[in-house]
Amino acid sequence: MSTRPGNNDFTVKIANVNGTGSASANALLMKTFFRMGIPVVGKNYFPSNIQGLPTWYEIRVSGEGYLARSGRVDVMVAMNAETYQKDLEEVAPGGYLIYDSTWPRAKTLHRDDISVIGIPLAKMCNEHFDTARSRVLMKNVAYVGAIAGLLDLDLDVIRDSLRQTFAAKAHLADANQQAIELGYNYVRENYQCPLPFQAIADNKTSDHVMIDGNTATALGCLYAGATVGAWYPITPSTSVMDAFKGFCEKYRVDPDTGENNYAIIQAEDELAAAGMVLGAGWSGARAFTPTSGPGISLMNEFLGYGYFTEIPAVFIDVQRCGPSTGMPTRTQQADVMSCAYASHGDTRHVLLFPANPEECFYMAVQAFDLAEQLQTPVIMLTDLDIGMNDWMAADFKWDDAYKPSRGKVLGEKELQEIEQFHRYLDSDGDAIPYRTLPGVHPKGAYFTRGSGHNMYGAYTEDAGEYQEIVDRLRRKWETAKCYVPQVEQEYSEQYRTGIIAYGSSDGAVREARDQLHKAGVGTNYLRVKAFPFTDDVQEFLDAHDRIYVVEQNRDAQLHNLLLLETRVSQEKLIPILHYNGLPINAAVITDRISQEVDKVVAA
Amino acid sequence: MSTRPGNNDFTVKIANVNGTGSASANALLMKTFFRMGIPVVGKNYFPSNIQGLPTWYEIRVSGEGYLARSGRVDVMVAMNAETYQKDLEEVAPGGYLIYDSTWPRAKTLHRDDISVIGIPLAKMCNEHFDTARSRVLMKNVAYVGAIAGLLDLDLDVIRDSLRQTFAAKAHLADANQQAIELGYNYVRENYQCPLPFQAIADNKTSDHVMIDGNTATALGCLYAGATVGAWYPITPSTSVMDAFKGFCEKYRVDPDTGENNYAIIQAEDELAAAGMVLGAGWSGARAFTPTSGPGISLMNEFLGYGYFTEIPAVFIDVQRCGPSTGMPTRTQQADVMSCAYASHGDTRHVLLFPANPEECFYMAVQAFDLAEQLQTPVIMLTDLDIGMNDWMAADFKWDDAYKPSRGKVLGEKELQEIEQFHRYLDSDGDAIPYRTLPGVHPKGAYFTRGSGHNMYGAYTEDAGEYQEIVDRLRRKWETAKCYVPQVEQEYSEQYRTGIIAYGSSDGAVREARDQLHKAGVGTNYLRVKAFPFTDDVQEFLDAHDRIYVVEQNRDAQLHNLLLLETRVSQEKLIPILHYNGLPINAAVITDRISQEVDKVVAA
Amino acid sequence: MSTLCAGCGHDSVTGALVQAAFELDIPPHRMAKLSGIGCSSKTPAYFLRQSHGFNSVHGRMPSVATGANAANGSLSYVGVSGDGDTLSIGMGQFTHAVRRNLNMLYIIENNGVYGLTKGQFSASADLGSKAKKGDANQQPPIDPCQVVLALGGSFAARSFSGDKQQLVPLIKAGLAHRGFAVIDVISPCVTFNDHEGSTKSYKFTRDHYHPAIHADYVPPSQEILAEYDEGSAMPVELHDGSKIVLRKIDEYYDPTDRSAALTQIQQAQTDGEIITGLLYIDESKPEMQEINRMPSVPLATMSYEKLCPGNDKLQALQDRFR
Amino acid sequence: MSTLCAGCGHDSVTGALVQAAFELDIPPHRMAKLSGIGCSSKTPAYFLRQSHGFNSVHGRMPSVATGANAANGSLSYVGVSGDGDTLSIGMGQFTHAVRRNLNMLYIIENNGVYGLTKGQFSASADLGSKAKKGDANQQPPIDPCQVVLALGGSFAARSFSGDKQQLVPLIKAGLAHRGFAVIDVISPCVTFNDHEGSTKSYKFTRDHYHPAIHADYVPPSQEILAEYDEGSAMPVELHDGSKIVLRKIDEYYDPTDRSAALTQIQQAQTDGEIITGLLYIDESKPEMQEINRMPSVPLATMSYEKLCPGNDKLQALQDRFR
Ligand SMILES: Cc1ncc(C[n+]2csc(CCOP(=O)(O)OP(=O)(O)O)c2C)c(N)n1
Ligand SMILES: Cc1ncc(C[n+]2csc(CCOP(=O)(O)OP(=O)(O)O)c2C)c(N)n1
Ligand code: SF4
Ligand code: SF4
Ligand SMILES: [Mg+2]
Ligand SMILES: [Mg+2]
Repeated sequence: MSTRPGNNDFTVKIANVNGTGSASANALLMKTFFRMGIPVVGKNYFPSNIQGLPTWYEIRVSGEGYLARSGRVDVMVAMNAETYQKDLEEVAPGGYLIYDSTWPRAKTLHRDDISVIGIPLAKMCNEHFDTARSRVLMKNVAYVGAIAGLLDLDLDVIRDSLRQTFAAKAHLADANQQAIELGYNYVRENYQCPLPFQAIADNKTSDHVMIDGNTATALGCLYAGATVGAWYPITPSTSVMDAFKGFCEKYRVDPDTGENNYAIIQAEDELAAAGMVLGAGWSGARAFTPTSGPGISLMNEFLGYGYFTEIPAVFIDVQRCGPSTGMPTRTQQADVMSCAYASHGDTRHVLLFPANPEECFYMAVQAFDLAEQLQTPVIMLTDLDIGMNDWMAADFKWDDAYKPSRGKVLGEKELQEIEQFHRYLDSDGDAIPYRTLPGVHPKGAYFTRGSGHNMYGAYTEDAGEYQEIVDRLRRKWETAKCYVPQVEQEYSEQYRTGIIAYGSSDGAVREARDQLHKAGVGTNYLRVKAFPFTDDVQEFLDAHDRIYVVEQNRDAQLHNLLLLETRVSQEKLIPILHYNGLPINAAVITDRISQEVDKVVAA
Repeated sequence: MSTRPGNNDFTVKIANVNGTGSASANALLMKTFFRMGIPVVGKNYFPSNIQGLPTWYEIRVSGEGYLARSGRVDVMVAMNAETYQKDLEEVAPGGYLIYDSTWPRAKTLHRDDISVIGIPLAKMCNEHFDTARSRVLMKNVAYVGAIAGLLDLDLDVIRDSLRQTFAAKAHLADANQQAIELGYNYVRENYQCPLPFQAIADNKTSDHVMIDGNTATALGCLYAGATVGAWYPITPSTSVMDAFKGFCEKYRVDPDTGENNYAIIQAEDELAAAGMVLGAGWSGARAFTPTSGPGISLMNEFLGYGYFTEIPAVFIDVQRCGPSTGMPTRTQQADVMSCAYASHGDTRHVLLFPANPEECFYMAVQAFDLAEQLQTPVIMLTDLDIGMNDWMAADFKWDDAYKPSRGKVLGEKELQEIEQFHRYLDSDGDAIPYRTLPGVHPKGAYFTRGSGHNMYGAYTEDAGEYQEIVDRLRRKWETAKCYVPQVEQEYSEQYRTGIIAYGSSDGAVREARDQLHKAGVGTNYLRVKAFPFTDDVQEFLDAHDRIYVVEQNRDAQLHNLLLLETRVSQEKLIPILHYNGLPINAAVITDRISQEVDKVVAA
Repeated sequence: MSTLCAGCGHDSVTGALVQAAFELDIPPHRMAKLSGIGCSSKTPAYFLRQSHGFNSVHGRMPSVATGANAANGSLSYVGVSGDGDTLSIGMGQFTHAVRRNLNMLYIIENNGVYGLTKGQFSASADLGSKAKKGDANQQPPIDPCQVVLALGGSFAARSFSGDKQQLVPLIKAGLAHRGFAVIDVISPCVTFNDHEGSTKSYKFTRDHYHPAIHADYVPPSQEILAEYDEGSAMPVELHDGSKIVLRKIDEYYDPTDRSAALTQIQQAQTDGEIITGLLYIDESKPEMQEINRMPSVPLATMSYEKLCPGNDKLQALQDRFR
Repeated sequence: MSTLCAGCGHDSVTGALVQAAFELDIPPHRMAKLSGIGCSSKTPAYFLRQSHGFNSVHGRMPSVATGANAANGSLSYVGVSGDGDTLSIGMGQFTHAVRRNLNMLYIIENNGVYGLTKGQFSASADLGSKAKKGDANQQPPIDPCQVVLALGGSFAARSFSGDKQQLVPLIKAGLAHRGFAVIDVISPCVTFNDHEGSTKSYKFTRDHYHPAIHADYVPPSQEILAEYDEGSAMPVELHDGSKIVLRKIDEYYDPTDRSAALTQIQQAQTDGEIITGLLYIDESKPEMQEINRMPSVPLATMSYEKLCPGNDKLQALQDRFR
């Protein structure tokens, strides 16, 4: 289902070598579309390496506001000789390939069905810039200028951006501006500009920001009042803590004392990071640890401990492509099962599935509320696509009336008044006991242990006492269903085909539904935001004859959770799986569903 | 569904304090029944502590050969004042309670419906033995004598056992014999002997042994030719390595050189133990690590690594009561899900489910064969009940013609002949590639990595190359179905109700089926021995209207695997769950099924 | 109260802890007790019932203590661990707690074996020490005190469960010390490692016991008694104004010189001596809270208003993202 | 071939490894290369293509090497790790490999940062060393050589990726040593830790570089050349008849005295000097295979007949269970 590009509907992909400083040029290009009021998303395909390997940046300009990969490249900027052939192949018929014509192109690499635009980027930059470093960097800026010329970008917007970026260093702004003009003028002079598809200024990006999910998550943690962040660096979650640190340095340093109203601890590994957040949560701080797949595997023992001892803590899994080390710079949604039931024994964990940076922000806050209300670890699962790519998101708003839900914590006064405190008693019938914090009152003292304990918190090896606790934990799971965020639905009674998805698959599903709708195939849609599933999920399943479950893993992991945790019958659920490490695009879904619909019609 | 005791059909339970040396007395008692030709099982309920806490040993004498807990106590030997009340309550109506009448019994502790037998055990032993230690020990032996008197045990058998045990220390044999007689004579003189139910010599134990599952597992590893055992101590798996060490010292020390033809490495933790067996498996040794739940949690990362890099290794999970530290000396079958899908990303592991020590022996061997044939970690799941309790088992036999299936390993000669070796190529279409061992031939060299690799073994971040590998791994999973052990079935077309169970739940199911049959309720039975499920499982599911899945965990974990990995419809599967840490007994199953049958009949 | 074996060294350590806490008059609810898994790690269940206790997972108590301390540095933290819990499975976390100079007292009840799993050698088992069944250990021991010194830690002591005289003041000093105070307490396992041939038995320990430096804890209010003569007494001033007075038993021992202390400890090891006392102290090293400039109000109880920048700031901030 | 940054220290270490392997003439397929995760841990992918390579998970290479060595002790094992891989996540396994005296060469490509995850301080970052953005590290470094010495290890060396003259013979000595040979190679990260203020930069390392003891490897066949004069040259005989000739650059340095070596290393640390060379060697300690009395035929290739006791023995054995 590949369509032709049009105005405000095309994809530009830049092929480069990592470590050559193309990130800021690409960001400038993104920002230009955005500031022209045109919706845009940027996806970065970078290697698990620091310097010298191929890297790509893909910018999808979409007046319709589609967020997934388009699955199409209309303009390829081929800056990397090593991947030239592959990049050439990837251009959609009728598309354009820009290359640095400083050096001759290999004759063998040729296509008749696309247009090739040569620009002597290196040559021009060598002529205009002095240092080796600036020559390399300015080549990148120059291709931005060329694209500006080809797609009719607003040069004023670019100029303003540069001025803003280099506010303190006017000479850099000038140099960049010069590079822009080099590229711009060259194409304007040598090629027919603009191309048949162009950027047309619009007003669809006001009240929006460009942000990646990890930054948004960090902001959520900040606003939730999280104070203890423990972590061990791992791609693609590292920038969560980088961003959190940045925000804390800005907003959490006491102006009077210079003291830090936060603690960020770089742990020695993920086991330690997990232990730290449990220790902090037990003490009463809002604590979180961002990690990725291998970290989740290492945290298994502590996750089970947190479940059984009922300690609030927030775990953030920015999923990457597994199994094992897998492809650390590629995306997947493949940790769902291992998070849901992490750890040996009968364990189950509350999961949250934000679909975009906006939800990362709000759900991070919910994660802390849930963890404390339910007294249990909560795992928020994002992924590399959400976490590290550049998304357009509606402005984040904060309700200043928000108060953290600290759950059932007995304070000094309450403890003074009660006869005796028992940690694991279900006094309210909702299976959530009361807890106390260390240091508050002698009556609050209790002993936390991962071994068998009874409802009074005492050690036990008694079959009945033990079972009472695990049965209550199971009842607490039922309570959790009332607390977790509801699903998002688009439902019309006329359709009997449903789609279920979660997280970063959302964009592709939305686009696919539009495509299918245009092709006369109507579908309903439910997006799951949390585990355990709320009742709406069951209702949606009941209301459809066939439900496609779209996800980015090989083994149909959410599909599996649906089988296990609802009453759906297996035949109704049809997995649509995409798991090669690239973000899913709409075609995967549209093609599959329309094929099957054809089959049904043909039968 | 509690019946009355009868000849060769009763349960004796001994309540004691741990660390007081009752183990050998209890073993003597067990052995006596066994040597009299009467089937018997012994279950030990001991605390997670070394000395001073209550401990129980339960001997079920069952002419019918039932292996589960009877759920009934006919004779209670109440040697522990602290648990006296509880022990008293546990005696079945009409049963007997033996206590040490050296001290008066509390008047308040009284029951009309049982008979109480007082024996001045301490007094008699104090009179007859000199040292403090022997007085404590001989009290235990004396109650064995008393039981011998009450149940008409064969004194010659006891005498022979003692002689054999103390072959080197005649004075100990005599002292023990004397203690036996003290107890024996006291009851013979003071109480009506034998009791209405007695031990009648039989011949049902010939060609059988009394053995625990961990010893059997160790024997299996020995016979499989396992050479590297890495482990970190953890209850209830520790005795696997203890036994393996014992066997190796006996059979694996080179008589000429004194060299050890084995390596046992006590690792620093379970992560290290997992790494060691993968390193050894990669090198070509048969390697294994026994552990329990917390260890499995810690091994998650390496399990995923082994799956993705395709290294053979055997993991043995002697399951205990979870979650977290849980009750380390209580049993459960609650690690099934976490083993099946251990580690982040799309992973799945071959599991084996022995039901008793005999199968531990044979399946341990199969585990090594499977691991090498399939080039993947294999996890054998036993549990505390199988692993540490005393079971009657048919004699183990070894086929001297057995050759280890080493799977597809290219040797020196083969490597010499081939052009080039590629590690992850599916040359045979069964999704199993060839491997080579380090040190054999330069042509065999390849690079093992948990990061993305292609079929040639090279590093990749290419979407297609990566997917090729994980797709093949999924196909290998299909191949695995042809290799894993088949189910055990009892099937008759006339019944529409099936029972599925695995592992240590087998005994209770067999007994329950007999009980149900007597009550006119016919059932079929399938025992799963491995994951992935073989085709018979699907057939069995298809052939029944309702299938009870009996297991010892809260969350219905095998039931869940069936839902996920077969095409069964949910309504047909009815979990019967027992998870309080004690081994399941037949009544749990019989009561539930007959209740539901009544309901169906009533409706 | 304890469910350990009669005579277990760990129970004596419990006793010393109770006495030290009593003498220091710490309100029990201002203290937190943490441990891993093992017989030793059960200790926190046996003292100060009005303190919060945390029996974590095997070998990972330091991380929990680190998180707890980050959340609330105003409490006294006592960790009790075993040689298995600290030096085998826990080695990584232990060394990093040393490196962070986490403000807590960390007691290792060191018996050279895994008690709870029935007597396997631990990583502190000495070369040649015999197991109950006779096998001799053939790997060098990991000595937590040497590890602390090699890593640049701030407080390393060794003692013996059988010497309350020495142990109680050490515990007090450890509690008063600002930073990670490690006390390696030889604490014999009567059930699995108290036999002939074991180097962690009561007898062997008594026979080879060598106190090198005695430490007395002197509360802030109290004057140092004149009875110490200049040459051998060395007061170390603590942050709260209290003092640890070091009294040299070994004339040559200098517990403030890292290399010299290490040399002495290694020499004792070579000689088969168990050198005890406050083997090393450096009060000048900043502890974790200081390093991270943590506030005096614990993060755990800091009001949300201090933590949330509010909507206005959020709106302003987002201009960066346009 | 390498995909590291141009100028990365790790590539020089690769070069030294290639040269050492070439000079020792080890058949490549008789060598196994192992690593964890990190830029450094990619090294094994860049040399000896005809050796089996094993890029394990982060920080856990020692356990894999231990298992491999147990299965087949007849190969030469080279492990390459990073400071993060060894001293943070890998600290537990590293220390236990030292304790087992696992027979392998273990190289730490030490750059004071996590290269692959973009420049966080690692546990070997020195006190006060500055990050690229300017923050100063405030925790003491973990020095692998001190750790080896504190744990009673058998071989500790330090070198610099920029000094092939020193590094190549050290690698040869480490390969020839029977036991766990640790070489801590300062190997600057040009991308994240080569700036002013970093104590692991090329410049800082060159400026503070202090060779104390030079080691030359002399193969079994070869005579020790007379050019070393008695006082400063010290040949250490290895198990295979080869020798390591230690040449003192620092007159007072004794690489066979554990405590003295530790003292010198700590002194250098205090002085801000990077002391290098074969800092400690003890050839007398048994390595893991010896301790466990492992056979000369590798277990991995031992015939099944030698391993299976057969049915008769099984039947006899079972009498115990009746
Ligand atoms: C992850 C994990 N592995 C293993 C165990 C089993 N285990 C419990 S205590 C212990 C060793 C305890 O030794 P130590 O710390 O020396 O304490 P001690 O009992 O000697 O006082 C082990 C291995 C466990 N509880 N958890
Ligand atoms: C379990 C796990 N946690 C985190 C990571 C992410 N990670 C990869 S390399 C690395 C640090 C590497 O540092 P170092 O060992 O010093 O190597 P360098 O890159 O500096 O050479 C980290 C944290 C991982 N791969 N696995
Ligand atoms: S087994 Fe040893 S360590 Fe454990 S309680 Fe008994 S004496 Fe103490
Ligand atoms: S980031 Fe640093 S360590 Fe990694 S390759 Fe580049 S220079 Fe080397
Ligand atoms: Mg111990
Ligand atoms: Mg590094």
